[in-house]
Amino acid sequence: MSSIGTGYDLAASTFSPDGRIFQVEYAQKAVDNAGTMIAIRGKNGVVVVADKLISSKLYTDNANPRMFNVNDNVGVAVAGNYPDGFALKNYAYGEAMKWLKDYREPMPIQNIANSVAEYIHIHTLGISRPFGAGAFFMSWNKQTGGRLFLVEPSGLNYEYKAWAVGKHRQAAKAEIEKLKIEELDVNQLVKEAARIIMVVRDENKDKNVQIEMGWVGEQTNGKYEEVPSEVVTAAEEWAIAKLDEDDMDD
Amino acid sequence: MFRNQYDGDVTVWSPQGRLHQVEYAVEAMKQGSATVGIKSETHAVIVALKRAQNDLSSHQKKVYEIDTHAGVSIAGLLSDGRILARYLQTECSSWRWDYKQAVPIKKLAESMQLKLQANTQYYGRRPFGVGILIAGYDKDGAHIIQTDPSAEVVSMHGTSIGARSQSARTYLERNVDNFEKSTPEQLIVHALLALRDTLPAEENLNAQNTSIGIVGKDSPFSLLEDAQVAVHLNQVSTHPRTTGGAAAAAAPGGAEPMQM
Amino acid sequence: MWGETFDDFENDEGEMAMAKQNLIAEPARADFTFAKLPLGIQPVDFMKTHFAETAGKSMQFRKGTTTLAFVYEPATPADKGGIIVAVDSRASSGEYISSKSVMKILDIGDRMVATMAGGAADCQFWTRIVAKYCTLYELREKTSITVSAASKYFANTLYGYRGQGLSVGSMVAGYDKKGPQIFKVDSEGDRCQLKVCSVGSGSLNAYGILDNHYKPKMTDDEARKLGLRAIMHATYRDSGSGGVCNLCHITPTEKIRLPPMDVSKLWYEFADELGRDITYNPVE
Amino acid sequence: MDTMRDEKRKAIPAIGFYPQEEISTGTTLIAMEYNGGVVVGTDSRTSAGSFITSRATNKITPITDNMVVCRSGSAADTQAIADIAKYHIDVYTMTENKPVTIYRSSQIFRQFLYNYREQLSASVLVAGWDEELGGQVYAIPIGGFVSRQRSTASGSGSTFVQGFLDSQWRPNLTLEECKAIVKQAVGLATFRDGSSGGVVRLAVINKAGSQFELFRPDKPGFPFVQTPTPHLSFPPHIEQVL
Amino acid sequence: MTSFTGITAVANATNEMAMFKQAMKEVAAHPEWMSSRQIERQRWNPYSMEGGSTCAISGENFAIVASDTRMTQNDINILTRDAEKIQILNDNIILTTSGFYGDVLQLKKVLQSRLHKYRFDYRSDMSVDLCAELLSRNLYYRRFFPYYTGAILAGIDEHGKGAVFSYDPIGCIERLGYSASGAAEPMIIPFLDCQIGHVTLSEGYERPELTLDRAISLMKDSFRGAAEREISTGDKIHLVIAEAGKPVVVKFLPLRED
Amino acid sequence: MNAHDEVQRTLNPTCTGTSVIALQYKTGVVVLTDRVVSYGKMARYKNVSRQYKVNDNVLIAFGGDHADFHWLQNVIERQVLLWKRFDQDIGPKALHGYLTSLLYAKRCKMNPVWNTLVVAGVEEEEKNNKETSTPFIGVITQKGCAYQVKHIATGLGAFLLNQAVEDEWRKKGEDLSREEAEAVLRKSLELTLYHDCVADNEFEIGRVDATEGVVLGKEEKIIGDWSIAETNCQYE
Repeated sequence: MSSIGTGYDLAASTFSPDGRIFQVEYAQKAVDNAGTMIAIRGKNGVVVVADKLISSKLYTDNANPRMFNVNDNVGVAVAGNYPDGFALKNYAYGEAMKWLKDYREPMPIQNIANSVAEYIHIHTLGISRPFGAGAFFMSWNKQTGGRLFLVEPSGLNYEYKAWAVGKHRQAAKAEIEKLKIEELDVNQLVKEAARIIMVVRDENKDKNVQIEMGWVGEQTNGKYEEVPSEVVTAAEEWAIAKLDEDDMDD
Repeated sequence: MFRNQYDGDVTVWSPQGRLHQVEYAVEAMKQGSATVGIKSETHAVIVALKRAQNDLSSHQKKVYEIDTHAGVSIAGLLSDGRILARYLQTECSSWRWDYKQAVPIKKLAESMQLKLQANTQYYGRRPFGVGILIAGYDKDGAHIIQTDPSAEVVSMHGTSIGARSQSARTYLERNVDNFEKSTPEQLIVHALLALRDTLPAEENLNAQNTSIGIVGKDSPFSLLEDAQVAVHLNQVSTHPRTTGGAAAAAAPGGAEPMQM
Repeated sequence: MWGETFDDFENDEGEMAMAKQNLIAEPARADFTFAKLPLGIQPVDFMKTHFAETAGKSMQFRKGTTTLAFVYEPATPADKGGIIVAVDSRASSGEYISSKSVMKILDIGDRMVATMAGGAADCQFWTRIVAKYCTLYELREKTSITVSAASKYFANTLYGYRGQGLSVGSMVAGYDKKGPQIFKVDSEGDRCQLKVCSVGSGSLNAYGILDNHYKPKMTDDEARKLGLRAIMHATYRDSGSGGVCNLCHITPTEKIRLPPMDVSKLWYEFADELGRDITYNPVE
Repeated sequence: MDTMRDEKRKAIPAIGFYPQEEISTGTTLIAMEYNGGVVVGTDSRTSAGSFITSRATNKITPITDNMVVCRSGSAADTQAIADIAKYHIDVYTMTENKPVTIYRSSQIFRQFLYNYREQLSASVLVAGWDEELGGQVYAIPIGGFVSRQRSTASGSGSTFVQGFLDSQWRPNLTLEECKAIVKQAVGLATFRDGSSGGVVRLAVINKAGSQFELFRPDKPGFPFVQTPTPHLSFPPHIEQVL
Repeated sequence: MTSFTGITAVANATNEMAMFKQAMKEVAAHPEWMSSRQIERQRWNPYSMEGGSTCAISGENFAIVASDTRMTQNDINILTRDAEKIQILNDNIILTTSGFYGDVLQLKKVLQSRLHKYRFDYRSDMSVDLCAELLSRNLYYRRFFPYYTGAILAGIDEHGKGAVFSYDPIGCIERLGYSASGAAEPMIIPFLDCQIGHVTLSEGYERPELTLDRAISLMKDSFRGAAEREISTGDKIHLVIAEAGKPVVVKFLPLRED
Repeated sequence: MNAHDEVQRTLNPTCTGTSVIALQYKTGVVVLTDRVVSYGKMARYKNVSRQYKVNDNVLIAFGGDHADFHWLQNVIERQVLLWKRFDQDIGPKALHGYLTSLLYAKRCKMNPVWNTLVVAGVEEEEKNNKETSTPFIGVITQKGCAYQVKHIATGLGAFLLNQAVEDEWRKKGEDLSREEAEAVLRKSLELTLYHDCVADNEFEIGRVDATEGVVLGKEEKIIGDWSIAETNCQYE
C-alpha cells in the first residue's frame, strides 16, 4: 500500500491501517540508499568492507571512517546516515564501558548487540525519530569462532554468516552466496570482499568511491582492527585483475 | 520552493529516507559569509570574511580562539556559532582540567559530532544553522575539521563553507597538492586567495572585513591584528583575480538545486 | 538495564563531572550553594578540628576587631552632624597579627557603610552581597534603599546560615530619608537599631569611652575626636585590636573618609588634652 | 581475623539503643582447586560473643548449580549479600540465556562488598565451575579485594591452618586427595579456634554440578586430630591423672 | 529478547536493590547508630601540610614572587626538593600558595579554567585586579570545607603598577605592598616590615627606595633567614619576577638543604 | 600510605601492600615492588603484583589497599580506552593529572582512595619519535597531593630509603644506567627487608624504557646479608 500522503507516515508513533510503521521503513531507506557494506564471516575471522563516497579530494585520508572499535575485541561498522551511525557507535562504546566497569571484563559481542538493538528500538516508539543507520558488530575468539551481528533501524538484531546492506545489497548477497565462505580464511575474504564491492558498483553512478575495510580474526589475535591500507590496495589490485580475467572469460 | 509534509520537524523521515529540516539548516549555513581553512604539515590557517550590517556597524566576529592550540571560524547563524564555539571552549578547558594537556582535535571533532547529531534527532530542538571550521594543532599534526548542521564532521586538507564557497573549494582543489609543504605565509596567501574567489567582482578583501587565525607547531593560536592582515592582503593583491572565480561567483550561493 | 544502578559509586564520575563544570565556570546562581562537607559532618565541628589554634598559624582565619559608630546632632550651625564610624585595622590569625592595615569600613552604597568584626572573610563576602542587593534595589525601585531595609536583608541572609559557624558582627550605618541610622547585625541573625554602638573584642573598652563622653549634640570636631579616642583606648586594652584608626564621617550630604591615624601616635596626641602624663616620672 | 575492628558503641537509653554484639560467623572456610573442579569445606558454628547461637549452620550457600558461596563475618550482612547477588545472577542467566561465568559472579559480589565495605562486615569465598575456566575459587576478604586462588582459607580459623594448607597443596590433586586435605584443614581449625566448631560440611563443585557432604563428630569420617600425649600439669609431686 | 518472567524478575531485583541501598544510606546517615568506625571516619583529617613558605613583594612597576621548593611530610620527612608552589597564570598574574598541596593544585586549576574562559569571552587576558577578586570569591565558596591554603596573588595591575594580594584560607582579601604565607611567615614579615615598610627601623637610618634589585636581594635574605631557622623551608628559592611591559622571568637559587 | 597515616587511619585498609621504590635512569624508569598482600601483619596472599601496565608508555605501581587499587585499575583501563578512541595513547603526565583529580575528588568526599600511586613512564613529546621521549615519575598520595620526582620511595621506605636513593641518584645523576639503577633498587629492598615487618623478599622490578616501552619484571627473590647475626647480639 502506498504510504505517501496518507498521513499515517508522519510519526513513528503511528500505525498505518495495515499495521505498518512507515517512519521506521523510511529510516531503513536511509540505510538502503547509502553505500554498500558487506560483512562476511569466514573460517578464522570476520571481514567487513564498505564502499565510501569521497566527494572531494580535499578530504583527508580515511576521513569519516565507518568502522570503529567498540572495545579491543569487538568492531562496529555503521551503515546509513553517518551522524546517526556515529551516535550509535558512541552508545555501543558507552555500554561497553559500563560493562567493563561493573564486571571488569570486556563486554561480550552478544550483549553489545542486544543493548544497541534495545536502544534503537526505543527510538522506534515515536518519542523521537528512528535511527537512519544500522550497525554490524563482529568479533572472533578461539572458543566461539567468528561472530557477526547486524542491528537494523527497526531494532531487529540477528546473527549472520554474511550479509550486505546499502545500495547494491541484493547483488552483493547474490555474489556472496556464490562463495563457500566457511572455507575461506581472512586473507582470502579480504580479496573476495573487495571484488564483490567492485562487481556490484554501478560504473556510471559510483564515482569517487573508496573501499574501507575492517577485520577481526585469528591473525589479529582476536582484536578488531582496521585493515592496513597496503592490504586493502593489494586486495583491490587483485580484484581488478580478477575482474579483468572474468571479463576475458566472458 | 514548496512546502511538503515531511519537512516540519527533525523527527520525521521523508519516504526517501531524508531529513528535510536538517537539509534546510544546511541552507542557513550557506547564507553566511564564507570562511576558508587549510592546513600544511605543521600549520593550520582559517580565514573568514566578515560582513558589516551597514556602514555604521562594526564587522562581525567570526573567528574565535578556543584554546592555545585551536581556533574556530563560523559561517551561518553567528549566534548559533557562538554557542558551539563556547561549547568547544568548555571542552578544551575540561580536558585541561582532567589531564593538564591540550585536548586532541579528534576529541573536539567527536564531541561536536555528537552534539550536532542530537539536535537532528530529538523533538523540540532544531539543528544548529551554522557550519564551523576548527583549525588546530596537536600531537598528530595540524587539523582542519569541517562541521555542518547535518552533523557531518569531516577532517579536511582544506575547505570552505558559507556563501559562494564553491568557488573557494574549486581554488583549493586545484591547489591542494601544494599545501602540505607550504610555509605559514604561503598557507595564509592560499587561504586568502580562496576566500577572495567567494567575493563578487565589485568587492575585495580589506583589513576590516578579513579575519586570519593561524596555529601550528610551537606557535599558539593567534588571531592576526589588522596591521598584520594588511601585510598578507598586500601579497594577495599581487595575484590577479581569476576569471574562473568571478564566473563561479556569479552563481548565487544559496540557490543550489534542491531535490525532493 | 536495571533502572537502579549497582552502587553509589556509579554516580561518582557523574558527580565529578558536575563538580568540574561548576569549577571551570563561575557558578551562575542567585543564592550561594557552597561546597558542602560530606557524610553530614557539621561545619562547626570541622572547623574546630582543623582550623583552630592547633592548626598552623597561617591556616587560621583572620579575625579580631574594635569597631564603633554613633549618631550625633550638630552643636552649631557650622557643623554637619551625622554618623561617625571608627574602626581599628588589626587582623589576627591566632596569636599572629596577619595584617595591621585592614580596611574595616566597607562601602555598601553612596551614603551607607558596613563595618566588619568577626571573621574577616565572612564580612567581606556578605557585605558585597548586601551591596549588590542594594544596587539592584536602587535600579529596580528607582530610589535608594533605606538603612533599615539593607540591614534587614543582611540579617536575613546571615540567618540562613545560622549555626554553620559564620562569624559576623557588623554595623550598617548610613543616611537615608529617615535620617542617620545605625543597625547592628550579627551572624546569629540578630539585628537592632542603636544610636551609639560598638562591636568586637575591644568593644567594652570603646563603650567605656563612648558612654563617658558622648553627647547627643557635638561639634564635628568633637565627634571625630570621640571616635578616635574610643578606638585608641580600645587598642590599648584589647590585644585583638590595633594598627591604625580608620574613620568615616557620614553627613546628610556626603561620606567623608578620613586618613588613617596610627594609634600609637594618637596616644601622644590625646595625652595633652586629657591632661594626663604619659610617662610616670617620679623626679618631677 | 575477620572481626578486626573492635566495635565499641555506647548505649543510648533515651532512644532505646543498647548495642549488642553482632551475630557473626567466626568461621573457618577452606577452598581448594583439584584437577576437575573445586572443593570447599566449612565448620558450622555461629556465635554472638562467646555464646553459640547455632551449632549446625550451613555456611555454604548454593547460588547456581555450579557455584556456591561460603560466607564469613556478620551473618546478617553475608546473607543479604548472597541473596541480592543471587537475584542478579539469576536474572542475568535468564535474560542472557546462558549461565553467568564464575568470574563475573565474583565481580557482582565485589560490587557490594567493595562499595559498602564501610557499612558491611562480610567476607566470602566464591567457588564454582564453568565451561570457560573450569574450577575456580575467588577470595573476597573484608575490603573487597578479589583474587583468584588455588588454595585459600578465610575466617577466624584460617590463621591456624594457613601453614597446613601451604604445606599440603600441590598441582593436579585428585578429588579424593583434595577432599581429604580440605576436611583435615577444617578439622584442625575447629580444634584450635573457639569461633569455629560443630560439623564439617564439604561441597564439591565440578562439571556435574555441586555435591554436598556432611561429616558429623558423632559419625565416622569426622577428621581426627592427633595431639601429643600430654605431660602432667600440676607439679609432679601432686597426685594427678593424665 | 527478555521473556516475560524475566521482566518480573528484573522488577523484583530492582526493588530489592532499591531497598538495600536505602538501608545502606540510613546506616550511613543515622548519627545515633553510628559505629565507632563511622565516627572515626568523620574525624578523618582530609588535610595534610606540606610545609614551605612563599613571599611576594610589589614595587612601583614590578612584582616579585618567591617560594622555597621543599615539600615535606609531617614537617620532617622531605618528599621532594623540586616542588612547584608558584604558578604563572598569565603574563600579569602569578599565584603562589602554601599549605595543603592537593588544595594548592585544585586552586590553580580553578583559576586556570576561569582565565581560559575569560580569554574566550573577552578576547584578552584577565588583569590581576579582577583575578584577585575572583580568587577571593572562589576561596569563599569553600567556606564550609575550606582550602587549606595561604594564597598570595601578585602581578602587574591595569595601571602598570606592581600588586600583591594576600588571602586567608577562606578568602579575606587585602592588597598590600608585600606579603608572605606558610610556615615562615612570622619570620619573613617582621624582616620586610623593617626593610620595606620601615616601621621598625629606628629614626635616622637611611630609608632607601624599593628598587627591583633591592627587592630581589631582600627576598633572598628573607628566605635565607627562614631556611636557617624553619625546618620545613629550604632547598631552593623559586623566584619569579614580573616587570611592567616585560616578559616574566623565572630563576632558581640554592638554599640550605638540611 | 605514609607512616603517619598508618597510625591514624580510619578507613581500615585491609589487604595492603607496602613500599614502592622507583628511580629514573638515563632513558627510562625502574620500579620495584614486593609481591605480598598483607592483612594486618599477616602475609595473606603471596605472588600478587603491585604493578599495572597501562600501555606501552606507562606503568603504575601502588602501595596501600589492594581493593582500592583494583577499583582504580578499572578506572584507568577505561581512561586508556577513552584515549584510544582519539587515536592517542595516554601518557604518564596526563594520567598523573587525571589520577590527581580523581584522588582529590574522593578525598573531598572524605572517602579517600587508600593508595599511594607511583606513575612511571616515558612521556612522548612527539608522536612516533622515541628520541625526544623523557622519563617521568609522578607520585600521588591518597589525599590528592601530587608531585613529580626523579626518585621515590613510599611507605615505610619514605623514611628509610628516600635519602639513600637520592644519594645514589646524585652521585650518577642523569647518567645512571639501567643496571646501576636496578642495583640501587635491590639494595634498597634489602634495607626495607631488614626494617619493615610487612615487606617481603619476593619482588619484581618493572621498567619503562624510551625504546623498549614497558617491560614487566619477573619474580625475584633476595636473601640479604645475615652475617651480622654471627657477631654478639646479646644485650650486656
